[in-house]
Amino acid sequence: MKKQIQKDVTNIKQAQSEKLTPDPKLLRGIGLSTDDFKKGKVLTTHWVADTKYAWDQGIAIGRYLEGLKHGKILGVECHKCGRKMVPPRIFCECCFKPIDNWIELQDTGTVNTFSLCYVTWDMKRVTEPQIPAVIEIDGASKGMGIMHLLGEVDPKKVYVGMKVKAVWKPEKEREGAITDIKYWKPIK
Amino acid sequence: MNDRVAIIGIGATQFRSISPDVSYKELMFEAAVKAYEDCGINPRKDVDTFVTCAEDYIEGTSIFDEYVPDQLGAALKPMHTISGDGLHGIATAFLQIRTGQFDIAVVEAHCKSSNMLTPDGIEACAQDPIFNRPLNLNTHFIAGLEMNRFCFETGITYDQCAKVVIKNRRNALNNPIAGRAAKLTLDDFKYADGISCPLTELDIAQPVDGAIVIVLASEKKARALVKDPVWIKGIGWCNSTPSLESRNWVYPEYVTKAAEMAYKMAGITEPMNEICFAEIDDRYSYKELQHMMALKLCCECGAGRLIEQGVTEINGEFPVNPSGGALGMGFLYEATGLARLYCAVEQLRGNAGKNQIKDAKTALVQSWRGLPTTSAVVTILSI
Amino acid sequence: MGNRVAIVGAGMTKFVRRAQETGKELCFEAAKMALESCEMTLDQIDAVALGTAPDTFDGVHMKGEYLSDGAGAFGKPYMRSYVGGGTGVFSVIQGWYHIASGIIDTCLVICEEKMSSYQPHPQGAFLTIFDHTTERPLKPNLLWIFALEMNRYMNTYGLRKEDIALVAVKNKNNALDHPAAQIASPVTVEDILKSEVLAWPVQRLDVSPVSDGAVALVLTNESIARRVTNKPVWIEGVGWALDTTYWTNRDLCYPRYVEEAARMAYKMAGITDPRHQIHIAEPYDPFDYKELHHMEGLMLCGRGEAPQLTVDGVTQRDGELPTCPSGGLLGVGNPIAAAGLMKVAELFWQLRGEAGKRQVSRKVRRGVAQAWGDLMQVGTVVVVGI
Amino acid sequence: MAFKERLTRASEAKAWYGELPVESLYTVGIAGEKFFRTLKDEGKFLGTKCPKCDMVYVPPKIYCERCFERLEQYVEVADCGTLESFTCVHIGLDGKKLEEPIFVGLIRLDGASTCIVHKLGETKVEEVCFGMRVCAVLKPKAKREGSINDILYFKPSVK
Repeated sequence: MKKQIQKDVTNIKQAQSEKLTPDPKLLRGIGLSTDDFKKGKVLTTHWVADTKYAWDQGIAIGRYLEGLKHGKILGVECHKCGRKMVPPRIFCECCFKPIDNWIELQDTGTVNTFSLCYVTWDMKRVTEPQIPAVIEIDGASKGMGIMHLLGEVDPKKVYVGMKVKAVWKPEKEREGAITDIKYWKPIK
Repeated sequence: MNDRVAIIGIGATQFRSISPDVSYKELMFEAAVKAYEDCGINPRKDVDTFVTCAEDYIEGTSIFDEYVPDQLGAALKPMHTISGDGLHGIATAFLQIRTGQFDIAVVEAHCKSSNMLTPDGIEACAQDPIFNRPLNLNTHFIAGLEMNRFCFETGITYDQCAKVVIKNRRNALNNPIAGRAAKLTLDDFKYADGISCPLTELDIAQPVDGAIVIVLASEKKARALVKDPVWIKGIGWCNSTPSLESRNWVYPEYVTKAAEMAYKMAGITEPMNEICFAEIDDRYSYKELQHMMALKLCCECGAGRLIEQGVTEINGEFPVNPSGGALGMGFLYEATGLARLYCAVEQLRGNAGKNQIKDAKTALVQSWRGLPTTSAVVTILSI
Repeated sequence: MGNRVAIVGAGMTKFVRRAQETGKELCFEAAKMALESCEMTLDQIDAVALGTAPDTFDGVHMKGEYLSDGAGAFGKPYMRSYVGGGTGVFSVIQGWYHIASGIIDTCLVICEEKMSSYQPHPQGAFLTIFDHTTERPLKPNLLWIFALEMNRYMNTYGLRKEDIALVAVKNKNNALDHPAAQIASPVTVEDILKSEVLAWPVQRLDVSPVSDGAVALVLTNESIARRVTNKPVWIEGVGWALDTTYWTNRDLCYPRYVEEAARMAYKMAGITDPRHQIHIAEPYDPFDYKELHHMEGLMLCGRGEAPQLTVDGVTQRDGELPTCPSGGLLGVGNPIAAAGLMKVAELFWQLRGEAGKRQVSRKVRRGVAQAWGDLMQVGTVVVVGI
Repeated sequence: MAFKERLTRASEAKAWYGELPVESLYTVGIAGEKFFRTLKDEGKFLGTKCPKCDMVYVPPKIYCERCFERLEQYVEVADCGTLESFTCVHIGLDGKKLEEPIFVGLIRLDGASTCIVHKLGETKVEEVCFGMRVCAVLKPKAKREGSINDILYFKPSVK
C-alpha cells in the first residue's frame, strides 16, 4: 500500500451537475489596480537588472553582418537538399550537415506577410504605423524570408506579394548590422 | 517499458575562457556532431526526443528554447528545455526512455559565459527580490556564509579546502578539454584576493565556454548501436528550499536525498565500497568536501582527513574529480553536470589517458545548480 | 504507453491583471487547492513538475528554483520544464513521463506566471524573445509576429476578420461562467471590429489579456488513482514538436509543429479520426485566429476550414465540437504557462461532468488540449479521456 | 570536423552588444505585507507559526514549506538573536572590489526557527564570532518604507 493513500471510493460523493469547478468559495488571488500601487496601498520592491551581453557572432552571422556592411545580402546553400537559405547558418538544419557554399542574394524581394503596427515594443501608441514584414529574398529558395520593415509606402497600399527593394544606409554609416538596411520600399 | 537506459554517445568542445570564433549555435553544433559520430547515429532519423538545459538570463534571450533545435538536428521533432543542470536533462531523458515511448534521447547543455558582460549583475537576479536582493550584495556572499558555518561545524580547515583546489586543478593538467588547469601550491592561497571571507578567488571555479551533448538509448538500441554502453544504474534529484532564511547551512540534505534515490535504484548500500570514483560538484572548494559528506562518500572522520591523506587523488583509494572538476576544467553554469558526466563516461570507457583510473567500473556523478539554489542531481553509472 | 497516468485533482487561483500575492504564494494557493480537491496531502506526493514561461516576467533569474517552496518541492525531486507558451500543456507531459516511467507514483504539476512584475508593460519582455543580432535591433514587439502570422493566414485562405472575431466573442462570453476569469463582460463582433487597432490585423479585443495566476494538477499512477477517486481522467496520449528557429523561412499559414505534436499524441491514444474521436477541445487561443489555426493543426478540420466551423456554431458549448468552453485565454486570462495548464484542468472538469454552468451539452469522453509557443514554433498536445 | 570553415583571423571575430532589459516591481506578497507593515509601523518582527512542524518562519510565509499547511498564526519574535554565520564581502554587485568590505550575518532571532540575512554594523572583524548576540538597528520610524532595508544592520548587543 502506497503511503496511507487509502480511501473508500464509495464514500466520495458523486459530483452533482450543479457543482461548479473551480469552487468560487475556494478561489484565492487578490487583484490590484494601478491606483493601489500609486497610492502606496501595497508595499513593493523595485529592481533594474544589470544584464549586459556581447554575443559572439561566430562564423555565419559574422559573415552575414559583414556582407550587410558592404551592401550585400549573403546566404548559404546546401547541396544535399538544394535549399538556398537566409539568414545564413553553417549547418543545414534539414540534412544536419555543414553547408557547402556562400551565395550572394539580391537586395530585392517579395512581401510574404506584413502588419501595420501602431504600438512600440513597450506598448506606447504611435500615429504613423510601423510596417513590419516577412520579405522573401530574391535569389534564395522560395519561402526563405527575413523579418524587416517597409517604408516609403502608403500603409493602405501594402499587399502580400508586393515586390520590394532594400533601402541601404549610406556606406559610411553602415556598421555591420541588420539596420544597415533602413527599410524596404516598393519597386515601381 | 524500457527498464535499462544507457549512455551511448558523448561529444564535447574544448572548454575555453573565451570562444570568439564561434557563436553559441556553432559551439553546440560541434558538440552535437561529435556525439552523434561517437555512436553512429543520424539525429534527423534516429533520435526520438531532445532535451536542452538552459536558463534565459545566462543566454541573454527570453525563451531560449527557440534557438536550440536546428544545430542539434531537432527541427520539427520533440524537443524541450529543462531549466536545470545538464544532469536534470539526463534524468528527464532517462524518464522518457523508461516510458517505452522513446528509444533514443539527446541531452544538450552549453555555456557561453564569456558573452555575459555583467555576470555578477545577472546572478544577483536569482536572489529573492523582496528579502535578499535589496541588500545589494554580490551573490558570492551566500557561499561565504555557508563555507564559514560549514568549516566551523565540521572542523574542516581552509587549508583542506585549498587542497581540493590544488588537486583538481592539477588533475586538469592531463585533461585535454579542461580550461582551467594549473599547478598551484598552498602558498598561492596566501596571496589570493578575498571574495567573501573565508572564500578567496582561488576557492571559486572560474567560468569557461563549452558545449556538451550526450546520447542516451534504451537497452535494445544501445546493444544494437555500440559495443560499450555505459548504463545509468540509478538517478535521483532533489530540492530543498530556495529561501536563505529557512535552509540548512551546514548540511545539504537535498544532496543526500538525491543520492538515496539514486542508490536505491542502483541497489547500492555501501557507496564507498561499491563505487570506484566520483565526479562531483566543486563550484566552490568546500563544496567538494561538503558534497562528499552528503553523498556518504566518507566515513565519520570527515572529508577533510580524506583530502589530507590523498584518498581522493587519482591514485588514491577513492578518486574524486579525476577530470579536474569545475575548479580545473572550468565552470559551465547549466552544463557543469554534463561536463562531470562526460569525463566519468570517458573514465568508464578507459579513455581518460594519463588520468585513467584502473578498473573503473562504477562511477557517481553529482551536480548542484549553484547559488542561491538547493538543487542537486546524483547519478550512478556503470559498465 | 508505459504505466497509465491519471489526473485526479485540479486547482487554480483567480487570474488577475496584477496579483498581490508573490509568485510563490500563487503557486501555493493553486497547489493547495489541487491537493485538497482529491483529499491528498503533500507527503503523498513523490515529485513536483513545474512549468513557467520567461524569467523576465517575474523578474527572477532561475525562476523555477525561486518558486520551488511555494510549489511544494521541499525535499522532493523537482524540475522545471520550459517551452515558451507551450509550457502549460508541456508540464502535464512532464508529469506524465515522471509517472509513466514507473519511477514516480504521484506528481504535482504546477504552472505559474506573474507577468505584472515587468515594467513598464509586460509586453516589453517579449522584445527579448527575438534573435539578439538579426531581429532585436529592429525593435520588434510580440504583436508583430502574431499580426504577420494572422495576415498570412487570412491572406492564404481569404478569411474575413468578422469570422475570426467570432472566436473572441465565443470565448469571452464562455468566460462569463468561469469563476476564475479575469475578464467578465460580454462582447460582440462589432465591439471587436471597433476596438483599437494595435498591429493590423490584430485589434485590442483579438488579444488575450496579460495576467497573473497559477494552476495545479495532481497526477498519479493507475493503482493510486483508483484509490483516491472514482472518476480518474486518463492521459491517453502526449505529443510535442519544436520547429526550426528560422521562423521567417516557414509558411506561417499553417502550424506544422502542432500537426506533428498531434500525430504523436493521437498515435499514442489510438486516434485515427480526430474529428470524430475527440469530443471536446481546448486549443491555445492567445489571439482569436490562433484557436482556428490550432484546430487545423490538430486536424479537427481541414486547412482553412476552422472559421466556417465557428460560423456554424459547431464550436459552441452546445455544438458538436465544443472548443474552449472554459473561455480560453481570451476570456479567462493569459498567465502564459498557467493558462495552458488551465486548459487541461478544464478538460478534467468537463470530462468528470463538474463544469457547472460551463458544462458542454454533449456527452464527452475524450478531449484534447494544446498549447503553442516560441517563435511560431512549438506545439504541445495532451489527449485525455475517461 | 563539424565545420567546413573557421574564422582564421582575430580581426574576424566580432561580438554583438546588447542587454536583457528587465525592470521589475515586485509586490511583497500577503505574508510580506504583514511583516513589513509591522516592522515599519511598530518596529517589531513578525513570523508565522506552523503548529504541526513546530516552526516559526521569520520572515513569515503563508505556507509551511515542509508540510504545506496554510499558516495563519502570526507571532511576534524578538529583535535580538544569535549569529549563526557571518562573512565579509569584498566585492560589489558589479564584481569590482569594494573600498570598504561589507559584514554580512545570518541571524536567528529569539523565537524564530529560521534566520534573517542582513548586514552587521558597529563591530570589528576581531569581535565577530559564532553564537554572538546581536540586535537589530532600525531606521528612524519616519524614514521606514516597509522594506528589508528598514533594518540598517544588526549590532552586537551590549550586556
